[in-house]
Amino acid sequence: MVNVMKGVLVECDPAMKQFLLHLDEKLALGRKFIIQDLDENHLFISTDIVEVLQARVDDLMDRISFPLHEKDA
Amino acid sequence: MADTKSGRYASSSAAISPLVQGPENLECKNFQEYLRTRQTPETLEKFYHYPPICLAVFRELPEIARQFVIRILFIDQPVPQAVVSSWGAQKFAKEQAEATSCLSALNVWRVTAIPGGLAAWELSPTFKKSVRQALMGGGKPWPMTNTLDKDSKPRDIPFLDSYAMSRWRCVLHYMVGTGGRNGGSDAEAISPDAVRILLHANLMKRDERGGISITRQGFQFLLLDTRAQVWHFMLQYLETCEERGISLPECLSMLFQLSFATLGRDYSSEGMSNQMLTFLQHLREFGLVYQRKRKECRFYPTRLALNVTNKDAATATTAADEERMQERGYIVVETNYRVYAYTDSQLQVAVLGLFTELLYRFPNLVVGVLTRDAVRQALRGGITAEQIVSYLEQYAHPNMKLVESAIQSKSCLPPTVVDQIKLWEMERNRFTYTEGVVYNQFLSQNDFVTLRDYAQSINMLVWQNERTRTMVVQKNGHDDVKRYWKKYSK
Amino acid sequence: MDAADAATSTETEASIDLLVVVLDTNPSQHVVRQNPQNLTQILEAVIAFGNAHLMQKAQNKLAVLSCSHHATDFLYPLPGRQVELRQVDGQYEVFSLVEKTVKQQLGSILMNAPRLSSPCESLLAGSMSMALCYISRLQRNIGAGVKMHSRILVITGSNECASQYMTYMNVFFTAQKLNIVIDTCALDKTLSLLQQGCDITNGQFLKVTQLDGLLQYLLWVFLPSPQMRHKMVLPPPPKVDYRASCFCHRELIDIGYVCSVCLSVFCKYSPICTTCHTIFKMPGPLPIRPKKKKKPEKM
Amino acid sequence: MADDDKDDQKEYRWETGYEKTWEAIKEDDDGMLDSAIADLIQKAKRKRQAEKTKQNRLGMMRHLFIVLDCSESMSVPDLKPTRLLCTLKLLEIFIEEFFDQNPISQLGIIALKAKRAEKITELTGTSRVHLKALEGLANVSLTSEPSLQNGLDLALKTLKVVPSHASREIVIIMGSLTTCDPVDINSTIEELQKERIRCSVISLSAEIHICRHLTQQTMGTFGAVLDDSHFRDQLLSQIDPPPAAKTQDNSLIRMGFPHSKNESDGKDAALSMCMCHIENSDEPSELSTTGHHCPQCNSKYCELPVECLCCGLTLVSAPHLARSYHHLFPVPNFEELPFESVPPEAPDFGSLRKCYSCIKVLNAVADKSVFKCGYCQQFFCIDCDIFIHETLHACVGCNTIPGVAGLVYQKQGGKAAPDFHQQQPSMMPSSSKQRSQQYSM
Repeated sequence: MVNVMKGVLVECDPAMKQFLLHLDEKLALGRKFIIQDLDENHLFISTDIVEVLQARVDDLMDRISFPLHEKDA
Repeated sequence: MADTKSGRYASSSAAISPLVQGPENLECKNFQEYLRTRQTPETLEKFYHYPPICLAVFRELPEIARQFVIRILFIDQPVPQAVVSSWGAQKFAKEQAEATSCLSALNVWRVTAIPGGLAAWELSPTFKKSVRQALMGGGKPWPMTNTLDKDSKPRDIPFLDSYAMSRWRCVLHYMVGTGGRNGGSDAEAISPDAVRILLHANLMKRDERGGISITRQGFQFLLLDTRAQVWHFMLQYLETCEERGISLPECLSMLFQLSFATLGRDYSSEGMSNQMLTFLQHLREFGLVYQRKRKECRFYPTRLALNVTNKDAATATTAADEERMQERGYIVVETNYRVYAYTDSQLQVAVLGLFTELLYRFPNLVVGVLTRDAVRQALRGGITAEQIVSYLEQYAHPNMKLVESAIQSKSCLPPTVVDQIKLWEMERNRFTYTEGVVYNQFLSQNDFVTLRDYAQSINMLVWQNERTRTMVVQKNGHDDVKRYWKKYSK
Repeated sequence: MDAADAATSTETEASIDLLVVVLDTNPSQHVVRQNPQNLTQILEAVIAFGNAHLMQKAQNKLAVLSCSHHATDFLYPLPGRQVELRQVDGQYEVFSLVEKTVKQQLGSILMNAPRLSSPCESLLAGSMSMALCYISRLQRNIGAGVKMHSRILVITGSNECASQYMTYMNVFFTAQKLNIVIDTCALDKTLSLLQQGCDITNGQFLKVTQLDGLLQYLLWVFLPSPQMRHKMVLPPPPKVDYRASCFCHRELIDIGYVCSVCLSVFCKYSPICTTCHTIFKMPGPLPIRPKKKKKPEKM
Repeated sequence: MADDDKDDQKEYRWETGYEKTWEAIKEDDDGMLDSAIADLIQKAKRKRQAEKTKQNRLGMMRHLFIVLDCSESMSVPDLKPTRLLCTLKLLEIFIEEFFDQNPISQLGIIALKAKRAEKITELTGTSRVHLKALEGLANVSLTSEPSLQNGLDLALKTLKVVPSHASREIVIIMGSLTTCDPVDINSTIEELQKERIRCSVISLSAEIHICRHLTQQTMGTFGAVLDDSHFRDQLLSQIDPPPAAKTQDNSLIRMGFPHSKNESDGKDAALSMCMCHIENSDEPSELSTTGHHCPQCNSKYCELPVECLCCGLTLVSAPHLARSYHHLFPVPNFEELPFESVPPEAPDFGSLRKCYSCIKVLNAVADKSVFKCGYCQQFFCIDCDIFIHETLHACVGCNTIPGVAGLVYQKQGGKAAPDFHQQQPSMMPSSSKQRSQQYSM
């Protein structure tokens, strides 16, 4: 017998994967979304979350990136 | 590399919900791709009745292919494939194979059997005839070459160039909706036909309020260099021309005839069909040809029309010509991400605004800064880092090219800036999503291996791991795999 | 994307290929004396070949020189003088321009040529040097970042004469320095000097015996640009004999004596250089002595 | 440059008159200097030409030692990245060029390390060896002072035994301002003078009296470099063969003209090793059918020219000799004339004025001056003039117009260099005429 699940394969660097795991267990997106942890740079997640996730990652990026120059120079 | 990128977007977006890059990116085909994708052998055959098209096709061929064609051009019976393949050096068998396939794909030659049952190559008779004609003469003269009495006041090349650029710009101006504002004369307005093409190419779209606004592709389009713009635009035009009741082959032929014409010489539109005359009028509007009056049958092709398919030819023309052709560089980029643009053109400002944060505006100078947000905004808009960089390079101020670093490295932009822009793009692509189905909890290693190998064989396998007996299959492959599994498990 | 591809497309595709054809139109060539028609036949072939070259790439360039018994002239292009012509048939106007110009020009040259009393050599080496000047000028004028590959194709039925030896050599070495490939199509007999030139600049040397197939020969062997020749199977380079021949008897020699002042070559030791009249002091090095003794007895 | 142009004048730069250097440079009509500078450069080029064409009896077979200062002073970074590295880079170019221009000459390298001299490479005719040696020098430790004298002595020792028909030269590249010598260096200098060994010095720092003295005694040249490009010029100027010392005795040198076996008999020769790779282990020789066989001992070499390792015969090919001919028969200088002097074409051809060789349409603005060959009476644009003299070494006019050909070399004997006759009575016009015919392969 074999178990089958639909979803989305996410490929990313380990760091980002950790971030996803973190989001997952903190229920940051309201619920768990990781279906299976495949290896250090592959995850299998549920399809419907992708949108939210993407947005979330983007603003993470915004937070961790600092302006390269002050505009009023 | 640009198209591989769009390729990835396409694939991922095909798989996924609209949020990851939408499919609707600007994809420019070069002539060969256009022929391969858009045309059936029959239409190609139709094309090959026109020497100009054949000439253009010939020049599009890979180098080796060109040699092959030339070699069998004057041989009247088919040539055994073995012989042809013996012409190329073994080391380059791969290139040779590409050339061969390309020739077949474009229907330039076809397989025939010769007595003795050998497979042989034979040039398409029409193609052969036309090329021979173009090369050696014979047949009837091309249209638009009827003799003309000497032009009383012939137009010189600089005039034609400036004319062409001004015409072409007002199409662009129209796109960024600045047509009215600067210049403002009726010359700036563009014809409904042109608008229809812009819409068809969806470089612009009707928004809710029935107004017309530029699309993402539109912006990407603006970032191309003029030549690429013209070519893309003309392709779109050709697609619409059938429904306009103009015959595609004729248009194409005419277009190439122009592109092979001699700059600064006048040609005559005598004896052209009405459709061709309308076509000519369109070309005139976009600045590909210059004509004093609608009715006059004398016209000059401009640089825009010349070598429309091939960029190299253009770059190879002497620097002076290029200088006149391209509007002069006006952008200075500093290592502190500041961008100084010495321009008053709405168009250029608008384009610049796509990926920079504009700080100050002076009569002849705009100061902006490349910020992460601005660039990301552009990237979200589907503009690639490549495009941004190439645009900045293309219009870099002459003085930028004199900087020492510029002389050493190819690019005249500060490397830090270039890299950063690329990084900003990369950080958006830290994830790749592939929609698929995961199979796990196999009972036996065998089951896993067989199923995996099958998935692999129909190359639907995305990821697999023996140890955990887990595999991921593309979504559209799922049904096959399931079916196979059913069969197998029985 | 179209632009990007073009930019990254192979350098060879982007570069300009300049082909300079040096055509020997000397009436005293063997082929021409056989049958004056041959010259026109050759001319036709050359024109077709030149156009085939122009057809390869939009940015390719062509020049044709005629080397006649009295002078060397450009047949194409003719700066400042545009032959105003319209297409008469299906031939691409640029090609017909080449054809008309070359034919007209050559015609007028042969008209005004002085009658030649006795067969005389054609100064190919000189014509080639002129071709080099032309090439180096274009080289200077092309825009920055544009690459240009140049080659010279010599088509001749006359045989080279020793008096041009030095010019030939200078031409070859210059070509080698400027990476200009020299191809030769010999219509009569094998030309050892030009063969050396081809070898030095690694160009192709081909001897064509019957004129009927000339165009095909040209297209097959000489049309591929030097940059892509290694991708095609072409006739193997001939074995070139670089032995010097002594000045005294004009015989190819294996071991000879070289004057330290003017570098002329002799097959036997002589106390005075017949070329520059330098008096040599009796050589010290031993290995020569026995030879030196033997020699006088021999003759 | 200026200072080494007038070497032997007794006065220093600062003793010369007050010269208004800036007046040489004129703005052109749109206030640009480029054009002005451009033709300054042109002038300089032609000047160098003018000097060149005076020699007609040269030491074609040169034995040259490069004496390279490897003392502390070479680590100074005034030449980028350091004096030594910069020098080595230039030397690579120099060596390639040298053997290209003087195929039948030999070269050796001596390094001045910590007060003693060390022979890096023996005198040999293959560039490969020297280039490899140079790589080795790149990471040599630069310490203490050089000893000019030791260097000279070492070179002298080797050059003494060189056959006297060859021109013997030493080129010294000095970084240091001092030299630390065992005994009085003047004795060495006299020795060199006696042996007629031509010594030239290129100083990377400043003019040094002893070096200047040395060069003056031995008919060499002295130069102190301004920057790397100047350095380059100085070094490359050593490539043209020097005028043969009057007393240098001439002789016939025995040489072999090898030909690969498979020319003689149609079929390929048997596989065999080549001698040139046999000795060095890192790139061992592979068996091959091609190659040049010494006509005397039949040992094979894969490249020419080379001195046969077995029987010591110099092996060359005819083109190698030919390479040096342009030194012996330079193209006589053209005469500079105003644009108007060019006869225009026939009016029905648009009555244009064209450069004879490159058919460039001359215009009065760009080509103010044109150049006329004295023998074929043809006119050339400045670019062609320079191209013909610096690269092509053959006048296009004289070689394309029947009757003039070959003449050049005669006339030049009489006219171009009047001092020619007393100096070299032997080379009569006839002789050179007959010479040009005699060449035949």
